[in-house]
Amino acid sequence: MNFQLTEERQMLQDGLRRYLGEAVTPQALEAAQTTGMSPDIWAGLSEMGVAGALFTEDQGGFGGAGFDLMVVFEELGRAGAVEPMLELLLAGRLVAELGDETQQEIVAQAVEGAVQLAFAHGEPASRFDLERVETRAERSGDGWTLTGRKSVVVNGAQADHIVVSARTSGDVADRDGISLFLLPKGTAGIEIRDYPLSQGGHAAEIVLDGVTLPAGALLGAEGQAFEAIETAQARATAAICADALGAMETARALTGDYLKTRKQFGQPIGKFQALQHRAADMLIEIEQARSAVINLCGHLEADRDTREIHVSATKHLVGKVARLVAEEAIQMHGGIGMTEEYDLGRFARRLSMLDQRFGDATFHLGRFVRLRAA
Amino acid sequence: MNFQLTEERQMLQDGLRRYLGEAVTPQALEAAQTTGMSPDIWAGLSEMGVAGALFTEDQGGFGGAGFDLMVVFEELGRAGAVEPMLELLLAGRLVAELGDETQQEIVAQAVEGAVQLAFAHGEPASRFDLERVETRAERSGDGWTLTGRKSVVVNGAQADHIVVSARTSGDVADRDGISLFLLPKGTAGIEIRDYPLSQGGHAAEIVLDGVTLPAGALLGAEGQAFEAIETAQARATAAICADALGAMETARALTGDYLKTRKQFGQPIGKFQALQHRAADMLIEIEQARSAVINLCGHLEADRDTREIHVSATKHLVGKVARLVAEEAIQMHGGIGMTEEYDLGRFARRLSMLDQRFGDATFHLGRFVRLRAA
Amino acid sequence: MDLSFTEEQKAFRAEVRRFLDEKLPKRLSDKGRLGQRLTKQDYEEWHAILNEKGWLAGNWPKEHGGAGWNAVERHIFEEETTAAHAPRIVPFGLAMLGPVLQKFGSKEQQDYWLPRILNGDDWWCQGYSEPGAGSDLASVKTTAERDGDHYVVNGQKTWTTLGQYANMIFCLVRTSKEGKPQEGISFLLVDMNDPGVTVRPIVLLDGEPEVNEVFFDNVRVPVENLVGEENKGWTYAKYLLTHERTNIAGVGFANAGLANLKRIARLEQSGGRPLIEDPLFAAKIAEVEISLMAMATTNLRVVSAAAAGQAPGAESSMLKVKGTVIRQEINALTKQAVGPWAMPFVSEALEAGSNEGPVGPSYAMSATPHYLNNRKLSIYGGSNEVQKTIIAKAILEL
Amino acid sequence: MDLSFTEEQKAFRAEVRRFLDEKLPKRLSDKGRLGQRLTKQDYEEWHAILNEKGWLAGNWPKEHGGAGWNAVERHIFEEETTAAHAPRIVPFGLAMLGPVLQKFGSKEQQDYWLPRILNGDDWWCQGYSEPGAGSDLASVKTTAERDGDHYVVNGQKTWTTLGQYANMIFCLVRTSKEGKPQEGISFLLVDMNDPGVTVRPIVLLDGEPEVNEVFFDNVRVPVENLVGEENKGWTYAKYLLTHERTNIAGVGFANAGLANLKRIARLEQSGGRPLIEDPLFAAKIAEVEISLMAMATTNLRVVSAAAAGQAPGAESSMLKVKGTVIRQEINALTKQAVGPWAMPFVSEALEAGSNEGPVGPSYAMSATPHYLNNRKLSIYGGSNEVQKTIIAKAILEL
Repeated sequence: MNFQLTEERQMLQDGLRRYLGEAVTPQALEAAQTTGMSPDIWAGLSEMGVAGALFTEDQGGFGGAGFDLMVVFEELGRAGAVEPMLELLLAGRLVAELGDETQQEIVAQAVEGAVQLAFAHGEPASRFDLERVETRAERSGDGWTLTGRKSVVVNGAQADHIVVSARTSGDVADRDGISLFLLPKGTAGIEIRDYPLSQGGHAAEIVLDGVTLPAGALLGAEGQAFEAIETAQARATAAICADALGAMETARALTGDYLKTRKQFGQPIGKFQALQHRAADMLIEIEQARSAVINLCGHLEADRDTREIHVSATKHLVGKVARLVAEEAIQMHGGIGMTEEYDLGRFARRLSMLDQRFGDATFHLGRFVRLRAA
Repeated sequence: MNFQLTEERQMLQDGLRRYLGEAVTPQALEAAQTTGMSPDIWAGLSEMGVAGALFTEDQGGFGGAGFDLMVVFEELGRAGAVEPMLELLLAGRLVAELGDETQQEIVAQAVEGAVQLAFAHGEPASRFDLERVETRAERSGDGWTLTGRKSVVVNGAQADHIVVSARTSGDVADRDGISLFLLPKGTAGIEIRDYPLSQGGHAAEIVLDGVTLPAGALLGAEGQAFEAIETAQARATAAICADALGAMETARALTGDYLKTRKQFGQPIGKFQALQHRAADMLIEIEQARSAVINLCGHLEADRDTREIHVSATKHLVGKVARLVAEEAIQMHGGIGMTEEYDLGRFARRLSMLDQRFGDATFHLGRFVRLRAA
Repeated sequence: MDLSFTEEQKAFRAEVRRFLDEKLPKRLSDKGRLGQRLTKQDYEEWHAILNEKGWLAGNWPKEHGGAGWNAVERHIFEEETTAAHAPRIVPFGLAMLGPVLQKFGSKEQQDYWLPRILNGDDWWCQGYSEPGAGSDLASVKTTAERDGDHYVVNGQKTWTTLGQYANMIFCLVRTSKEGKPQEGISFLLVDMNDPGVTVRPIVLLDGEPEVNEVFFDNVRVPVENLVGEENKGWTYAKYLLTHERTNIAGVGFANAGLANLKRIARLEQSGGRPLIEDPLFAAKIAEVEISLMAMATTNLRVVSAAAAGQAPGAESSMLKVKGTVIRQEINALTKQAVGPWAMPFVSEALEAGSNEGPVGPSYAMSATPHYLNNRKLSIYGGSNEVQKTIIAKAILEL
Repeated sequence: MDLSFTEEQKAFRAEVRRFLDEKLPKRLSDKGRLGQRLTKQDYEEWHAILNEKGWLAGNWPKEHGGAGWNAVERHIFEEETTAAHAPRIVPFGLAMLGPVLQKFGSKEQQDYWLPRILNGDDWWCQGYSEPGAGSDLASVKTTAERDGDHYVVNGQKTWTTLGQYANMIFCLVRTSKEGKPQEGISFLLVDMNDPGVTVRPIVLLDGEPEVNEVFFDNVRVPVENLVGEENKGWTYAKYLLTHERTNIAGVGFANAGLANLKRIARLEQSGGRPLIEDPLFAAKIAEVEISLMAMATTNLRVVSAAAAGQAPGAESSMLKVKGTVIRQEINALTKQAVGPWAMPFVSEALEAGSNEGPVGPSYAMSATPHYLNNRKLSIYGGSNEVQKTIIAKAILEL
């Protein structure tokens, strides 16, 4: 048992923290608002080889384990960076695991940070149901025709390649019959509406109106993609929870500073015992969240049931704590905590959107119960 | 709209508060431990005519409405009296509503406080399911034979008459087919185990081993008792919630006094802001509980669905608040709050047992959802 | 004890409902229902409709052109207008300044300003808070120095809601530095078109410039704009704060929010069923509904005591805390109910008639902005922390 | 990062489990499982069994007859013994006094007292708290005045757990009134059979006389029973409190309690189905289980740092708070799970072999007493309020 970071990961953490601490400026964030990311920061992250930490050595990276993800995403969250690294992880690993030799070329580019990716899986009616896929892919000649709609596809308009899920057989909510396809940017028949997100970054509504794809666009075995999708989402859940953990650390640091400096009724408000105890509660819960993220990251390679129990336990707990931290940080700041000008705002918004991706705290509590009963 | 007590109720409240404030002494409580109640206090309450407030004028009383119950039981709870007034309400009203002329004689005695009653409905496997009755009553000759077991029958060993539910037809969980019987004390074939309760008072396990009853023991129509039982429980829920409200008021008064007098680290602990805010939260929640009790008492005569929605809403809310108040009162007292010698203990225990009768907060939350969806 | 309304009250409710049916423009109620932005003109239009009926100033006495309603009637009016998604009545002139002028203003001030409020000639805003003061309102730093028949005002106010629409601001200013902080405060009416007044918007978490900073740089204010006596402004400010407290529980908003939440939870699907059938989500809705049922009765208890002439004391602090917590929980559950649709932030879609439609169902677009914006509920009007301290001291005597 | 135990640690766990299989008397584990009372003899029997194996004093170094385990090994031992429902090791001599004597006691004191602790010759209790002092331990009022080669002790201690079984008590006494309150405190060992010592039981909410008041009336204590230097007792007391903190999270107790809760929820029926299938009750169990999963890892993080030689700081305050809250929630849910069976209070039924059986299923009888008794968890050992203040000051530097 060992809770120390390896030397490599420690270096990655230190480097990332240093770099992002300087790079994520108001200007960079402003630039990212219209395009979904800052090209400078993306280039900077690429230069550091951060993408490599998301992939295993077999895949051409130097990491890929749960604790690699934890290090990277905690720092992105801590700095409040909006660059689409999570999408690279989600889509990139799917390609790495399922792709043929040609498709694998994208992985090599991804490891270099040279391409941007997106994973178009959610649909208008799917909410958090991973198996609910109404988009259909039908064989047409040698290739495929895709018809359907994908919703809130983060980085969808910016991605060089999009991994799209579509049903090749089965009923709308069957686990069997879901297939993945790899679409390059600009494929004909795709209609994209790009828009900003509350937490920063961009997403897109994607309409697939009879999109014709060659046979080589199929990613992995036909109709057998569910397991890979679930695994990808488990990894992404670990990543987004680590991201939230980093954002919470920043929110609590800002709050701690504020409590020490802001005076009211003649003394720093941090001297008021009620706020002291609430700040202590916040800290205790953040440590709980850290342990939950460790639990999930440490079980990403475990058998499916164990892994998924930790997915739901962690997403539930971190979701609850993220809400507590965002709301308490704002409340302890008072009015200033609600303004766009003060730095807390973007972290609070980021934390408040954690529940909206990959299932909220209530959803995962119910799922945990079902997994335990199974 | 009017939230003032009528003059009569105000007088009843004042009188009860004055009387119980003096009568519920450590000696009276000590005496009640072995017998389940203090005969002196029971006599005192009878003298005041308190039982009359539980019955309508038609029934020979002078009250019987929700707000009459609220006044009586809030004061019993405030003083922490253990006398079985709730059982008189439960069983007495059933007899008053369903009984024939002979049976009604008991009501007259009850209004005078001259008899003690009990309602034997719960069974080892019924938990909070009102319709789950496994005890069976079979016709034998002109009369009936009862066989089964009744559990945690409050005041069962002390009662002069017990209203017993038994199934005369239907399956174990059917609403139809439940009948009520009136058993006088000492009926042959009843085996009673008497024991004390955590909240004070006594209850009994009752084994009915082929108890033979005359035809006249049937109370109301055969097989049609469920509606009356549900109504009786709605009234009892209002009463026990009012009782809890009174106990909370005492717990908070004791806590308020303690916070003002107890010094630590050189000042009264009530000067510590964290405790101030928690005491304020306690107060806010007690006001919520008071409003919930008012809501239920004001809707006891409404149509069944409206009434039952308020039953579940109120029992849920008061159950949650009772736990909060009991635990916070103990915590703010520290060690002394946990001792038998200090007065808080019996109120905390009383509050902690609220959830165990007529359904706990979780049960009623689920029931509220089902009632709303219906 | 009697939980039902009297026949008169029921008739009044029916009259309000009929009026809303007839007179509330659908264009305005649609905006309310969808959570779209209301313009200055929208508010003015609704004020004018109410004023025509004599219902704009429910809490003003009839001699000043108000409706002269008691607390229960005001409560009924608020319930019905909120349920109908009518625009709220902008409170600064009507609920705040009006009562102060009626109680402490000169005859001339009353005759001049009160009709202008009713007629919409002025849009007032509130100059109470200052940077760094938070809930400590008595620490006023903005100064007003007497110079002939003018005061010269210098300083800064903040959190001025809808200050961008206002032409007039009522301010707490410091006219003396002697004695306790409360003693040297005066209550002054300032024309925002006067030279030296600058308004700077503050963008909040939801991206909206709802509040403002207001700067005063040697602004010359005629002495007749002083309300009451010099250095007695704290008394008037406290009186105003008490009046602001009517409807502090926000029961109407909470009821409307809960109805909206349930509607969304019936429309959203999870695991192939309506979200409202998910036992855990349904339980969360039920918990807040049960809380609200109790709080609504607490509110009626206070309202009913107020209608009988009792001044609400620390009870209104309890209502403030519980009321805001309930509304915030409803906001949080609504955000939760719309699932991933809470993420898109398309500001233009909140504008009625915009070319840019919402992403996803229209009921989803305001969930996140409302959740974020209403974090203010527990902060402003005396933070919930301040309210708890009041409760502890006033009721528990700690 | 690596969440798995090493091969050595796994082997150690297996050895502990084997030992428990073989040596833990079923009579004792049955009592633990059913929540029945343990007698003084029960504890002594189990201590003797452990002592024979050399495992009684896991935290003592080997030279003093301890097992010399590091924090991880102690953690494993605690997990396994709790899961097996073994009696707890009574901490006063072993976990508290022992380390103090080893660090600050004289050679003579170590040679005399330490073997007696291991052999069960003495039953120690703790004389720290005094009436009215609460968490303010430094406000010691019990005095010890030097009189020749004796101290004369006068005063009162309270909350003395299992003092009714003890023949020895270690006390904080005031030997000087000069300087800060912390400066005049000494650490004294008192024979409870000496004239002038009186023990009075305090009955707690659950009806059990678990704690006591101990009165000292001119008790003459030989000076060789002073530990360390006169007036330096505060240092030793603080050292002791740190040592008391091992296993402060109570993960083992929580795990055993959770398993018991689930077992009960499978057996109890509600609406014709096992209670555990009620979605809302199942969710409550799941919430506390998820909390516990995280807290167990926080605990391992601290344990693992301690095994690597880092002294736990305010982290143990976090574990104290979260650990006690989790255990109390499990107690509350267990009381809830048994439904109406939580009401009967048949004290005799908690006595193994009593003629008076429990009312209802045997798993139900200890639910209420445990719930009530464990309200102490958030009060003693430094109340959770004190812990939060420590966290705020030590970590947040407020």
